[in-house]
Amino acid sequence: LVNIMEKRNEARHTYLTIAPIDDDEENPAEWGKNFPLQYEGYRKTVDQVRTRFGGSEAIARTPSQVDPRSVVAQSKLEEDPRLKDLWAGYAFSRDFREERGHAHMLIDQIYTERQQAVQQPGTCIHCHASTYVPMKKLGEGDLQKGFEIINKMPYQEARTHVQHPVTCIDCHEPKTLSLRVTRPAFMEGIRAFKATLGEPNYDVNAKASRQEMRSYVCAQCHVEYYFKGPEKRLTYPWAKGIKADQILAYYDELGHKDWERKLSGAPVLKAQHPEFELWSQGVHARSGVACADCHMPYTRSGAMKISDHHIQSPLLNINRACLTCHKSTEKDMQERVAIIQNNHFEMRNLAMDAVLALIKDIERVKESASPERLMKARDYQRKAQFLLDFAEAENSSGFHAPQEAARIMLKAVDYSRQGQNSLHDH
Amino acid sequence: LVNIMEKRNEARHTYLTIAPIDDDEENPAEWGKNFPLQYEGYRKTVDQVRTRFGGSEAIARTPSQVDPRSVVAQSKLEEDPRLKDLWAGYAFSRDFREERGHAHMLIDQIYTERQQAVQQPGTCIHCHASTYVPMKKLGEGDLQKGFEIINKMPYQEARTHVQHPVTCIDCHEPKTLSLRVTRPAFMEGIRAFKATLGEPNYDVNAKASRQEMRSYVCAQCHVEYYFKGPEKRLTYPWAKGIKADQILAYYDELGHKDWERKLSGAPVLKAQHPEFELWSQGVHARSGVACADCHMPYTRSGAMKISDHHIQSPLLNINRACLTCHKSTEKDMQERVAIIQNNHFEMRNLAMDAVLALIKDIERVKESASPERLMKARDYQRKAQFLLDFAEAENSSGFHAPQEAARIMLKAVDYSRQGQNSLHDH
Amino acid sequence: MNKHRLSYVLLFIVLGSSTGAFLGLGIFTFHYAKGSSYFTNDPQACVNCHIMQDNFDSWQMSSHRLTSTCNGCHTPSDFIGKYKTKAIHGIRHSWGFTTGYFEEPLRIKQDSLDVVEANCRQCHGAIFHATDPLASPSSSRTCTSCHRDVGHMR
Ligand code: HEC
Ligand code: HEC
Ligand code: HEC
Ligand code: HEC
Ligand code: HEC
Ligand code: HEC
Ligand code: HEC
Ligand code: HEC
Ligand code: HEC
Ligand code: HEC
Ligand code: HEC
Ligand code: HEC
Ligand code: HEC
Ligand code: HEC
Ligand SMILES: [Ca+2]
Ligand SMILES: [Ca+2]
Repeated sequence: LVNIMEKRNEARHTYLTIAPIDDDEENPAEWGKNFPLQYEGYRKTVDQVRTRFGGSEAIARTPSQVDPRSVVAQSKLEEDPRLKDLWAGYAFSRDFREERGHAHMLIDQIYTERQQAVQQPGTCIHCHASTYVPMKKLGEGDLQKGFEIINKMPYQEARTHVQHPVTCIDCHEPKTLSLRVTRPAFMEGIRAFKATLGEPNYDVNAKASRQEMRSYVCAQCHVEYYFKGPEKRLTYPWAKGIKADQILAYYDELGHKDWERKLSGAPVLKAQHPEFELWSQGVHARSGVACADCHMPYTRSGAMKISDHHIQSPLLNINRACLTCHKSTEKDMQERVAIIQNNHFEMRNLAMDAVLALIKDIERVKESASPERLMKARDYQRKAQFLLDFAEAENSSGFHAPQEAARIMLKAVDYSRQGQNSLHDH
Repeated sequence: LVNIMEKRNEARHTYLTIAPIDDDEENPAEWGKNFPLQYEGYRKTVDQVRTRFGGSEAIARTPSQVDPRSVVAQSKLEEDPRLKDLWAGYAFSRDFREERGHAHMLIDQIYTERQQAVQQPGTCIHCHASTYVPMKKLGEGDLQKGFEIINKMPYQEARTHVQHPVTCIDCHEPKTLSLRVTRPAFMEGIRAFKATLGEPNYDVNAKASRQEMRSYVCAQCHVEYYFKGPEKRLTYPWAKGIKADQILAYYDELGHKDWERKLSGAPVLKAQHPEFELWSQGVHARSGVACADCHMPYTRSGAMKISDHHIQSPLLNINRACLTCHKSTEKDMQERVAIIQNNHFEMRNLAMDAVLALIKDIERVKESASPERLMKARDYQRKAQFLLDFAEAENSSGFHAPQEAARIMLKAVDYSRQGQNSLHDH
Repeated sequence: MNKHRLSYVLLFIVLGSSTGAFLGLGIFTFHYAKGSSYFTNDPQACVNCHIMQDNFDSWQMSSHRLTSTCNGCHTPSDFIGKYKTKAIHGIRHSWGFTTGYFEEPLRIKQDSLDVVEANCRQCHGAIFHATDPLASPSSSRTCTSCHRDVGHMR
């Protein structure tokens, strides 16, 4: 299949540009003069439509001085207040919403209440804006250097250097329009990961195939990350592998914690959007099916076939996103996904209850239990909570790799309940 | 359209039978005179080849008076002694082996040590021999009546009425060779299940499509069952649905138990080979892929194509069993299955440890804990153990429906660890 | 929508007032799309419409590129049926091509699939001889339920 996908893709042509674009052109409207169809799709990412577990709902709000947005996505904390409890003591317990289209990424980051809870570092901007040109400028032509500089800025300063949400130049080389990776953190992360597979010194822009690039450009951002050391360096924790338990082992070895949970006092971790990592464990990835195949399916426009730059939930576009490969009906595909996601949701709920039960138990005996026992229980909490969070934060509700997501949650349940038991005498 | 239909019908010819077969012909050799290729395949089910988790290994043994077999399959109790512990007090803890090909079904049932552990009922024979003709004879032409009679016999008597392992007449109508169901217990079970889907009075032989039949003939035996009431009537517990938790709910409502676990004293259940039930929850079943598609793939013989009657692990025949539908390589399919089965095995091991930990805890506090608390913990054990057993007894090691099997095991872990907690004061 | 197509749609609206517009348009487009070649067995006849390009490409990668042309599968093998089907499909495709009123990805219609299925059987009579007598016409299963890539490699 990979071969066929590649052949299909290669069969396509190079482009006639009306207005030449240079490597400092951030403005998508300029690119749009040459590629009006892609630009038109790109702009549609402002749309908000909800699916059962994905998409997003447009919730009206009254703009205020601190937050001028008149529409936001629904709050996940309100949908499931247990999350607030889980993240007590961390900025996420203040504000956490369903994610929406790319057009909103910059304002959503600027105005999330998480900014008010704590002073965020410039590192944040890496995935919420077009940073290629700003980083190059800050580094005086050296992308890597610009990256180091922006990481260390306070967020409020960093944000003055960027103009746009992710845009053409973040994914495309302007001459040939071919895909390229522009994020140093991903270059480093994928290098560390490939080394675990016996391929050292991996240079993604030189070595990746076109079909791989159709996922890697997304994996620049849709991945788990942490801020390393006092420089708050953006780092992808992949040096032991990209499966959830391998990432956990990495953090454990490093002794890294994101925060200390209020009350239970455990040194815990927060997982964020590991779409790339989970997808990698599924049968689609194995079969060479890329993010862009489902989230940017080919669409016809007159005589041309273009990639749909309206990146969105494939469930809003099943016909093109799925039926090209699956000779089935829309209804059937919808049901297939529903079965997977509903099963996932059932497990996620059981796992969340289990983690919270452990937290409650730790809180209760915090004063009375021996330090060794408490430490052990807190370690169980750390492990369980991270694994649950990994499955929960992943945005496909299990679809990208159903069995793997279930495996992770089963371990979360096991750790939680064992943690509870460890607090008792036997 | 009419034209094509007509052509299709014209193209259908009935078989040229050399020796006409009647509805009392049990002997496969007689059928084989007409269908030598299918007969040849059928006889190959004596072969034993092992895969990582399936097939079977030929283990030599010294024949004895009580058990004249010189070759058996490997013992699963030896491979994983925890199983012995799990089933303490039940015949399965005496002898439980990997299953092998159909040719062995009758002798393996006759000589299993489970026969020595307890007096087994005639009901057992239903799935281990060609029973269609014997039942008809016993019922004087009435299959249903014969079924009731044989259920009530002691096993040793029942076995004198049968001659062969499953054979042609158990799956085929002899005139047209079309498939048919010959097992009353399945007719009743599927009727009860279809009723839950809003289709009452389902008559399988009248209503099932040919493609459905290609699974139903197998589902006559590859299913979970229990012996109902003092008549030991063979029953498939599907009146609330065929998912593991629905079956458990059915047993709970009925108050049925298979045995009382030694020491822990819980009223527990044993799940057996729910291949049909698990397969039903998977994406292959949803896509209309039948048991026979993988386990009896078409095979070329000269200019003709026939169904391979050498029923076996598809991993021993990936080329035909998988690659016609999946344009991939043998190695890739092997790996896909390995990933699924290894994940499954990891979860199964965690779940088994969890159930056994609960059992140990119950045993320890059996004398000291209050009756209410004990009862509650035993109920947790019953639930957890059944769900684990369901996933473990299913013979594809999760392949038939990976996410569903994981969901069941996650619940087993959750019940076990909650059971442990329920034994402590809070 | 490209310029050519737009003008045909405009033409259609004009013709729409008179009866026979459908057929008229069909025939018109048919000509435009080198319709005469439609009656040959040359796969190029199909690729005159760019929309058939994918299927042409995937056919060229399939096991049948040397054994069967498009028509070998997609039109009945008897003379009358062949030209009847071609006429119906010719009009259906022209209509779709001209107006753009069709869903993508293209999906074979049941009647077309029946034609294809009959052709598999026509060529492969011997191979399924043994297994086919059990076939019931109502069976939803087709040859391509299993041979998913015959004709068009995916
Ligand atoms: C085989 C198809 C397929 C592939 C490949 C795929 N996805 Fe998805 N993705 C889906 C489906 C289906 C959903 C669920 C959408 C929903 O619930 O509405 C989803 C959900 C998502 C979401 C949440 C969308 C929302 O509407 O909230 C994100 C983000 C995402 N995927 C990113 C990725 C990334 C990044 C990759 C590659 C690393 C990827 N996907 C690969 C099909 C796919
Ligand atoms: C520069 C970082 C970045 C890159 C590169 C990126 N994304 Fe995103 N993506 C985001 C952010 C941030 C959001 C959330 C925006 C918000 O909620 O305001 C998001 C949201 C999404 C959503 C959710 C849309 C919805 O309606 O819920 C999908 C789907 C998605 N991205 C898929 C992709 C795919 C596929 C690619 C690659 C082709 C990709 N992304 C590349 C950062 C990125
Ligand atoms: C490695 C890339 C990356 C970094 C670094 C990153 N984000 Fe995001 N962010 C994303 C992606 C991808 C999404 C969309 C998927 C999701 O919401 O899970 C997102 C979504 C969001 C959203 C919308 C959904 C929500 O959570 O309410 C906000 C707000 C947000 N990020 C704020 C931040 C802040 C604040 C920081 C820094 C502390 C940050 N992001 C750092 C990639 C990143
Ligand atoms: C988040 C990543 C991302 C962004 C941002 C993005 N593209 Fe793309 N673009 C892709 C991917 C993936 C492809 C498919 C490339 C391939 O198959 O090699 C693509 C393909 C293209 C192509 C080739 C033709 C086609 O449609 O497949 C053009 C032209 C293009 N994009 C223009 C643009 C323009 C103009 C913008 C800004 C308005 C833009 N892109 C923004 C990811 C992106
Ligand atoms: C580019 C091809 C391609 C696209 C696009 C695609 N799939 Fe798949 N899908 C596959 C392949 C290949 C498999 C693996 C099975 C096989 O070999 O047929 C698969 C397997 C599946 C499975 C079973 C595996 C599992 O994880 O349970 C589901 C469900 C599925 N796809 C749903 C979807 C949905 C929904 C979409 C659209 C959002 C989609 N697919 C888009 C190629 C694709
Ligand atoms: C899509 C293919 C497929 C379908 C459909 C399928 N199976 Fe399987 N089956 C497998 C695979 C693969 C295995 C694992 C074999 C192994 O581990 O060696 C397996 C294992 C088994 C085993 C254990 C075999 C052994 O070697 O120990 C049995 C029994 C079985 N299946 C029965 C069934 C029944 C009954 C059905 C229908 C209800 C069915 N299968 C449907 C592919 C399939
Ligand atoms: C509903 C059908 C059915 C009934 C009733 C049934 N079996 Fe089986 N039996 C099977 C199937 C299917 C297998 C192969 C799958 C497996 O081993 O899990 C099997 C395998 C076996 C095996 C070989 C593997 C092993 O467990 O060591 C033995 C021995 C056996 N059965 C004995 C019995 C006995 C004794 C009874 C009655 C108490 C019985 N069977 C009742 C269907 C049945
Ligand atoms: C009459 C009952 C019965 C029917 C009908 C039946 N089986 Fe079995 N099957 C058994 C029993 C019993 C065994 C175990 C035999 C043993 O271990 O001695 C078995 C074993 C198997 C095995 C394991 C072979 C191995 O090498 O490990 C497979 C695979 C299998 N059956 C598939 C099927 C399929 C597919 C069908 C339908 C086409 C089917 N069975 C119909 C009772 C049945
Ligand atoms: C466990 C069930 C089972 C047993 C036992 C069985 N068959 Fe079959 N047989 C099938 C299935 C399933 C098919 C496929 C039928 C279909 O597709 O409709 C089949 C098909 C056939 C066909 C049609 C041609 C073909 O190969 O597809 C013949 C002839 C046949 N079997 C003969 C026999 C003979 C002779 C025996 C005994 C030696 C036998 N069968 C035993 C299940 C069985
Ligand atoms: C249930 C799945 C299935 C269906 C339906 C099916 N086939 Fe097959 N077919 C197979 C398998 C498996 C093989 C491989 C046999 C082998 O390699 O020995 C095969 C082999 C063949 C071959 C020979 C291939 C070779 O390598 O020589 C031809 C020709 C063929 N089938 C045509 C058809 C036609 C025509 C139909 C419809 C009437 C059809 N098949 C329906 C599964 C199927
Ligand atoms: C008659 C056709 C057919 C046969 C035979 C078949 N498959 Fe599939 N398989 C499918 C379909 C259909 C899907 C669902 C995805 C899709 O729509 O492509 C699928 C999905 C899968 C998946 C992904 C779903 C999952 O549960 O993870 C795997 C893995 C797989 N098949 C392996 C196998 C193996 C191994 C065999 C042989 C033992 C096999 N298949 C035989 C048609 C088939
Ligand atoms: C005039 C342009 C044109 C030509 C020439 C053409 N097609 Fe098409 N074809 C189309 C369009 C447009 C559609 C979509 C129509 C629809 O879905 O209703 C289509 C749909 C189809 C379909 C799927 C819908 C169906 O009817 O089942 C098949 C199969 C097909 N074409 C085969 C062929 C073959 C074979 C040839 C050559 C003999 C051919 N086409 C020549 C334009 C064309
Ligand atoms: C060997 C047989 C065969 C040949 C040759 C063949 N096709 Fe097809 N075609 C099929 C089958 C079978 C389908 C239906 C695919 C399915 O059911 O998955 C189909 C479907 C189609 C469709 C509808 C799209 C779809 O996937 O349903 C179009 C359009 C089409 N063919 C055009 C062509 C053209 C153009 C050619 C020649 C270049 C051609 N075909 C040659 C067998 C063939
Ligand atoms: C015009 C005649 C013709 C038609 C129509 C036709 N075939 Fe074939 N097919 C052949 C020939 C000739 C071969 C090559 C035989 C060989 O190499 O032994 C072949 C080879 C095959 C093979 C083996 C190669 C492979 O792809 O695995 C299969 C399977 C097959 N055909 C199935 C089909 C199916 C299914 C259809 C209908 C969708 C079909 N054929 C339509 C003539 C035809
Ligand atoms: Ca969303
Ligand atoms: Ca076996």
